[in-house]
Amino acid sequence: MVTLQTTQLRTGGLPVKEKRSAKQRAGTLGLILPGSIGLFVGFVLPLIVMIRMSFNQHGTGGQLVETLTFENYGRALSDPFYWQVIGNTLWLGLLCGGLAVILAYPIALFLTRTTSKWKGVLIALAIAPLLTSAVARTYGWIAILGDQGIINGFLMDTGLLSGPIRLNNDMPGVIIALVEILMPYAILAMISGFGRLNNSLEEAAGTLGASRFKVFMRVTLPLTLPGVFTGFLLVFVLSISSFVTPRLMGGGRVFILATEVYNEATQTLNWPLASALSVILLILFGLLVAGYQQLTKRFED
Amino acid sequence: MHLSVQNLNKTYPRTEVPAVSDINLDVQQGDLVALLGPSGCGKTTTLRMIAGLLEPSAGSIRVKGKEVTSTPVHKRGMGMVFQSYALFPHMSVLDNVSFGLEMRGGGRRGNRKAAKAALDMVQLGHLAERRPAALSGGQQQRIALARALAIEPTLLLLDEPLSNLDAKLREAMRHEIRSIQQRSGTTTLLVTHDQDEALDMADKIAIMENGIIQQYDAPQEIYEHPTNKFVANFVGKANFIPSTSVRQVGEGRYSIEAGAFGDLTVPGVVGIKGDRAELVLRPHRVRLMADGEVAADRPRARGQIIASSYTGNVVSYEMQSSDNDRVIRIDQLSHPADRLPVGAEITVSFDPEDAYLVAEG
Amino acid sequence: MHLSVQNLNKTYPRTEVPAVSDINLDVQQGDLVALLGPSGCGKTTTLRMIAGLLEPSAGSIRVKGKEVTSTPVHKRGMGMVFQSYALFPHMSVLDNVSFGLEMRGGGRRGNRKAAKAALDMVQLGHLAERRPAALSGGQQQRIALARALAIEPTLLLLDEPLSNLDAKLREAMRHEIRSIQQRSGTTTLLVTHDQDEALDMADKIAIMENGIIQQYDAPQEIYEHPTNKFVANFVGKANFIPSTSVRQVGEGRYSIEAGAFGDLTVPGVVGIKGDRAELVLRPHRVRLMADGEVAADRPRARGQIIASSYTGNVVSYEMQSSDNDRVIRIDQLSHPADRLPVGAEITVSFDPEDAYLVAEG
Amino acid sequence: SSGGGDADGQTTITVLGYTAIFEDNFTQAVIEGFEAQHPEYNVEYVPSQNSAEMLGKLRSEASNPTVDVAILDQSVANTGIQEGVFAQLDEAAVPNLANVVDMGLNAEGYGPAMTFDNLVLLVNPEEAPEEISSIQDLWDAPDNSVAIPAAPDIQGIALTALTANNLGADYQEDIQPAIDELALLQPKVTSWDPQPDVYQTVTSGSAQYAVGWNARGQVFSDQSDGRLQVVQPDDGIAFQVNTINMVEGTENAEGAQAFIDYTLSKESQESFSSAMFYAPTVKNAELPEEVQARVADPQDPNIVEIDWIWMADQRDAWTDLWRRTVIGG
Amino acid sequence: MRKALSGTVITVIYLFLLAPIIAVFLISFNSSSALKIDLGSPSLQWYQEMLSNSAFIEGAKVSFITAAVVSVVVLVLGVPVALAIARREFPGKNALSAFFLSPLLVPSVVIGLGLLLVFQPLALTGTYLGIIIAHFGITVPYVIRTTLMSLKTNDVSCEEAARVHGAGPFTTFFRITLPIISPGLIAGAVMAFIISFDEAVISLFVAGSGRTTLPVEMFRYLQYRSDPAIAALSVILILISVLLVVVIERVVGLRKVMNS
Ligand SMILES: Nc1ncnc2c1ncn2[C@@H]1O[C@H](COP(=O)(O)OP(=O)(O)OP(=O)(O)O)[C@@H](O)[C@H]1O
Ligand SMILES: Nc1ncnc2c1ncn2[C@@H]1O[C@H](COP(=O)(O)OP(=O)(O)OP(=O)(O)O)[C@@H](O)[C@H]1O
Ligand SMILES: NCCCCNCCCN
Ligand SMILES: [Mg+2]
Ligand SMILES: [Mg+2]
Repeated sequence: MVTLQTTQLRTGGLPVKEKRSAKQRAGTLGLILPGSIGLFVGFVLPLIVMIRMSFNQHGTGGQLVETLTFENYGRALSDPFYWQVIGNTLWLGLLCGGLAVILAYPIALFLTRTTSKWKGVLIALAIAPLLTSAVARTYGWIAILGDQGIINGFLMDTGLLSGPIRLNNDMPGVIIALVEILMPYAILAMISGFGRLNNSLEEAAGTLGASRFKVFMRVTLPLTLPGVFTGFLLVFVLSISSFVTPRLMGGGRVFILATEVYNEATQTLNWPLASALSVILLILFGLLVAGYQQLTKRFED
Repeated sequence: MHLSVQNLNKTYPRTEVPAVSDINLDVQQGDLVALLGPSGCGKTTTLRMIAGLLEPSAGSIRVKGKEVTSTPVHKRGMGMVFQSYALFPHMSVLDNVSFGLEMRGGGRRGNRKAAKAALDMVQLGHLAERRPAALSGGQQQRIALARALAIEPTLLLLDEPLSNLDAKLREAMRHEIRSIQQRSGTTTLLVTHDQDEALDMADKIAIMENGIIQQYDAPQEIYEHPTNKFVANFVGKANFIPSTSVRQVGEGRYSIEAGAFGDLTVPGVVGIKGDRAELVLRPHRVRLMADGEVAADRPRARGQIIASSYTGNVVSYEMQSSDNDRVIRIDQLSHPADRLPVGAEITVSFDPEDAYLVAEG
Repeated sequence: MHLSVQNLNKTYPRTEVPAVSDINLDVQQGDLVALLGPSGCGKTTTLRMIAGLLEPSAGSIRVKGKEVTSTPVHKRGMGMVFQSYALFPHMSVLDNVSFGLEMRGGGRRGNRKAAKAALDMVQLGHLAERRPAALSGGQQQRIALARALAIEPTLLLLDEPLSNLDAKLREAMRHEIRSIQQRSGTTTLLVTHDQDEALDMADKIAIMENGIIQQYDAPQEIYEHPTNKFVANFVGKANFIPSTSVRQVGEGRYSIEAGAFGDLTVPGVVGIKGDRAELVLRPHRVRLMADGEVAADRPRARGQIIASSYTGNVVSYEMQSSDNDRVIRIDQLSHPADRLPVGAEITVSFDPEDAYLVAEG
Repeated sequence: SSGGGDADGQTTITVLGYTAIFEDNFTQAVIEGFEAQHPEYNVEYVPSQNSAEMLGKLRSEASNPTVDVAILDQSVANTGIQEGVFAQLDEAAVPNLANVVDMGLNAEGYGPAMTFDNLVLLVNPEEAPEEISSIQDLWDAPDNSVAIPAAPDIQGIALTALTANNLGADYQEDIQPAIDELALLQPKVTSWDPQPDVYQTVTSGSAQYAVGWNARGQVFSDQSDGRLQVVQPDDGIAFQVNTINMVEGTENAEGAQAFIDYTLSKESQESFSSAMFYAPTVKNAELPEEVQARVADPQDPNIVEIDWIWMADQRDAWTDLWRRTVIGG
Repeated sequence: MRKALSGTVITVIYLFLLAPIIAVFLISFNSSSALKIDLGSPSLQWYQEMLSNSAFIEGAKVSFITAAVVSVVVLVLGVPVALAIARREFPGKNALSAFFLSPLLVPSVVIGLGLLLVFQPLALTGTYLGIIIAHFGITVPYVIRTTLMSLKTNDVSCEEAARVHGAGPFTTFFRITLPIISPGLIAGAVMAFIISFDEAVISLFVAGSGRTTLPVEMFRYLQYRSDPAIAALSVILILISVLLVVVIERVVGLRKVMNS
């Protein structure tokens, strides 16, 4: 009797249920579709066109020849110069990531811990640079690091130096500026990655007899490492795709994928090669990010 | 005296009122003392000063007669269990427990053995390799205890160790902690705002309010002989019967006029001044009198039941007394046969020796 | 029948076991029914299906005889109070309360008047212009109640409405909600995992476990006559005395052999099969016998107190019976004069009519 | 846009050319004159950052051009010609073609040269320790004192050709010696990609020496109160050629050619050269003496001819050599 | 001692972090055009110079219009997506949310080149439409993220309460959901505005010879000149950013917005 009733209800209930979910599905599609089309046009399509372009040919005299060839990849990958460019790009990323993390760590730790009423202001101050145009900040660094800049000016005015030392127009300047420009990202990533750190853990270690140094090595550092990893990854990723700063501060000596892509695309008009280099950058990027995340995941177990 | 705290004071930076004022506390070797009080009364502040996590503004702390006030936290050798347990999430249970031993040096094998022993004491030896995140609240709680006990601390400090557990587990853990504490003989300070917990577990209880210790006594003393209205109200339920014509008739004995209950002689706090006071009467000491029952000398009052609440084992009634607007609460062990309806006329009485006079609130 | 739930089932997508199986529940007009059970037993799931927030996998829900199973949530006309209150943070208290009325159309002035009236009913008329964030937990709770009542709901649904409040406030709110509910005569379904709350507030209680209703009865029935061991254990404290040689001697009456207590005739659940069962004995029904006292016919047992716990008004003892390893828990209203030490030899007894036999767990 | 008629009967000619000071001077010295002479036309100037960008734009509009005339570098223009972006001119419609010097003419009748510019040395006389007069002198400059716009910038390309010439080699035969020579410059160079441009870099003293274009060099020299001095190198003159082209498919060929003709007129060439110090591309232009002294002469025997059309194919290869050997990536 | 040491370290790092901003600020009052601090007689000439530079004014206009339109468009198209992800069950949900966050993981030059290749044949370079489409892709992840976060932190019970008390799905969205998540939306819109306003690389590719944004104008300006007019402009931009930061901090709290 009871089972019979249940079956009836089930079959009787189905149409209602289906009607409801069909309507719901249409509604969901309506929510998703406009945004997806926008993102397709503004993001996916360009990537597709670019990938297609990378198989075209840059003809003699610079014309564009529509074809299907691996020539551009061949050229890019068989040429030691481009290997050098890829190497430079990675080196820039590693160095900037490492330095940014080292400098950001004390700030992030300080901001996580401080109970000062100025905390809000200090956080704002640490990440306000993010909201300032990278072009403007690069200009600031040119002013600081240039031959006529603040540092050289100071050193020469005080007689510590007879001629300027070259800080700008080369890799060191690019690295200094990029570290500063990208550091706020590391600070942010760390602050949000320091979630597992809490005062009572460090206090607990203290009551168990750990000195300040031991507390740091055994508790603070291991617990903040995930934040450090994300901070590093973020800066790494942003610096290997940076363009404005290397371009304005590199003095023509800093060859990285981004500047090469820009040169090929706008100066030499070799779109197929620019596209191939972009695809290489993209793949490099994807592999590194995926590998890195795999690695850190294993570390964090 | 194992722990002796003298005139301890703490005023936090940028605050006006002290969080803790002139705390004095002597704890005997092997005792469990509870600091009980409402939220914000300064319990944690006191405990943290004793642990060395917070610097006192004034006062001194001695352990076994040795002044430790300026000893840094990691050299005090105290064990502490935090409300949030504060287990190291990146270490295994065993590593957590052996952390303190490691900090004291000693061989790795010896440490691990001692840590195992501590884990066995809390009956969680089988979880040694787990990460804390993979444990239930009660298990984490016991690990935290094992970690604190592993270093054989001079003093065990517990800050609301049970407040994150659900009701059933909380009750079970009370006994467990108490028995581990007794077995190891570790002098212990327990911070709590739960009166049942304090009454059930402690050898002595310090009742705190606004940074001050209001009473420091054995649980039964606190409950039966509260020194003031705050203590009486905070610990257990109480009827307060305004009393007039208060007159001292002996050391801690008073003759009073207790409203509907008439003239009585009752015990009370020593040295109540003035002719008004309040009589503390616990609801379970109020007796419902059988119809026609006569109890010579017993104060009595008539009234009507205006509310009753049933929680299985206890029935609580609220009686509106017929001659004035006082409401008396009566707690009875429930029995289906005895349950009285709202509106019923009843007579209640109590033994004056079960009541206790305190100064007006 | 005001609300009638039949064979209600719910299996969540991508799960195997049903969250709720074959729930049947009839609620009388004006009653307050509590759904009581441990965490995860399906209380919220049931409530949300009745509200229309969740689609049942099978079964039907009728209100006043009208099938509402496929009526969308906003057309069911039910009032609901959420555990988190779910007050609209961007609206004033008055706008919160009049929201439901607005949704039903009606003049703005009339709605505001009705909302005011609902607010007055919960005695918070003076807070009409505040934002919810500026209210205390208890006040928010009452606003949520007013909002739900303002629409004069066909059914009031409360999902753990008190669980976010502190102990003292929780107890006060129980009576308040109950009295408002009774004044307005609104048929109400209350979800809770707090047995005291259910026992104190409800006309009837449905005890749930693993998606199934185990017993649906008046509070006193549930407590005094649990249908099985789960109910007896979940509601109130209980001693379970393993009983052998069980033999039915009448409708719901059994003759048993209850270990140390010997042969007894006790009431019990109708239809216990087999010759083993468990006797439920509430700790507060166990009597400590005075030395030399003789109570004819009363089952008795001797033993030694192995633990005692003191919470002011109640003292609990655990007695290890001398002839077997059973532990009996005894609850007594405390009196300093009567307190027995651990180790004391005692004799306990009980009235067999106060015990209740259930099938083995 | 093409063939568009205005309300007052004017036809609009759309001209694509360089931005910034080129635009300013060209408008004043050429467009205004043309409009005065041809009231039936109205010129709209579309500025662009560089030749490559112009070609990109023209490519994209190939089926529906909005531009009638484009002024851009000869080698880039040649790519455009090969892609069919530009149209051949009707000699009859551009009578002034007859006056264009030989090296400025396109053999197949596409757009001719409109300006000549040449590579010069830029010096900051206040900061520079020594005077220089030839490209070769750069090799004697102090360390970190020279700014050179490296290839793919055509200044770098031109410098390569001049270096080859100085070594007595034919740049079309073997460029390696010139590249090796340039590599020796490395320590002297402070920037291979000066930001801001070489003129600012020298004026500000960030570099004491640089190579740059004569036209801009002269203009900025006037603006710099003598902090920038232009030196015509005495060991070779390399021309850069801007051509003026009619866009294929324009609906306004008549107007476009009228405009091109005007830019090749004696008066236009003289006025633009006086304003910006480009060397005129027509034989009949006569410049005031003080201007003449500051522009190169297309007839100068010292000229190292660079075949920019040949170069268009070589630019990538040379750029690679620069990066690998000269700059040392 | 320890405190003093760590205080010094923190201060020095902060100084490094703020160095270019401080330098830019000081240089903007230079008395000469040199690229160094030269405050012989501080002047406002570079502010005048900047205001009379038509490229900057035009660029600012373009940036402002673009950023404003982008932040509105990205809200209108992005919020429904976030809503679907947070509140609906459908297959491929995780993939969709990854898809909408993926532009964050693609280097700007790559996106810029792709857009250039698409836009050039369509004559979209240097047009408002082109720049807006380009900026949509890079701002939408931020809006999705902030909106998702507000939707997740505000549990559904308010919406359910509204439904139970008689509100239909539309009424619930407009009367309850939208007002409650509005701080997140404002934060998302402000983020989108700032990113669009600041974006240099992608704009550089799609600017062509037509309309272009302020950062591109600044970049181009820096290729030919380096006088303190650019510093003056930067100071103005920094002040606007600070103002926005204060606004965000007031409305929702900065950290919530920036955290991922
Ligand atoms: N770091 C601090 N700075 C300023 N005041 C503080 C600080 N910590 C605590 N207080 C204040 O000191 C008083 C005592 O706080 P304490 O934490 O000791 O109370 P508690 O009794 O432990 O309360 P709870 O039961 O809520 O944990 C409170 O008024 C509290 O607000
Ligand atoms: N959305 C869901 N999807 C899958 N399973 C669910 C979902 N919601 C609840 N459940 C499961 O259904 C069962 C009943 O859940 P329900 O929330 O009804 O329990 P409850 O009795 O209200 O518990 P509590 O007292 O903890 O609120 C639980 O096992 C729970 O894990
Ligand atoms: N796809 C590249 C993402 C880079 C994000 N930059 C944000 C800039 C905020 N000022
Ligand atoms: Mg505390
Ligand atoms: Mg629930």
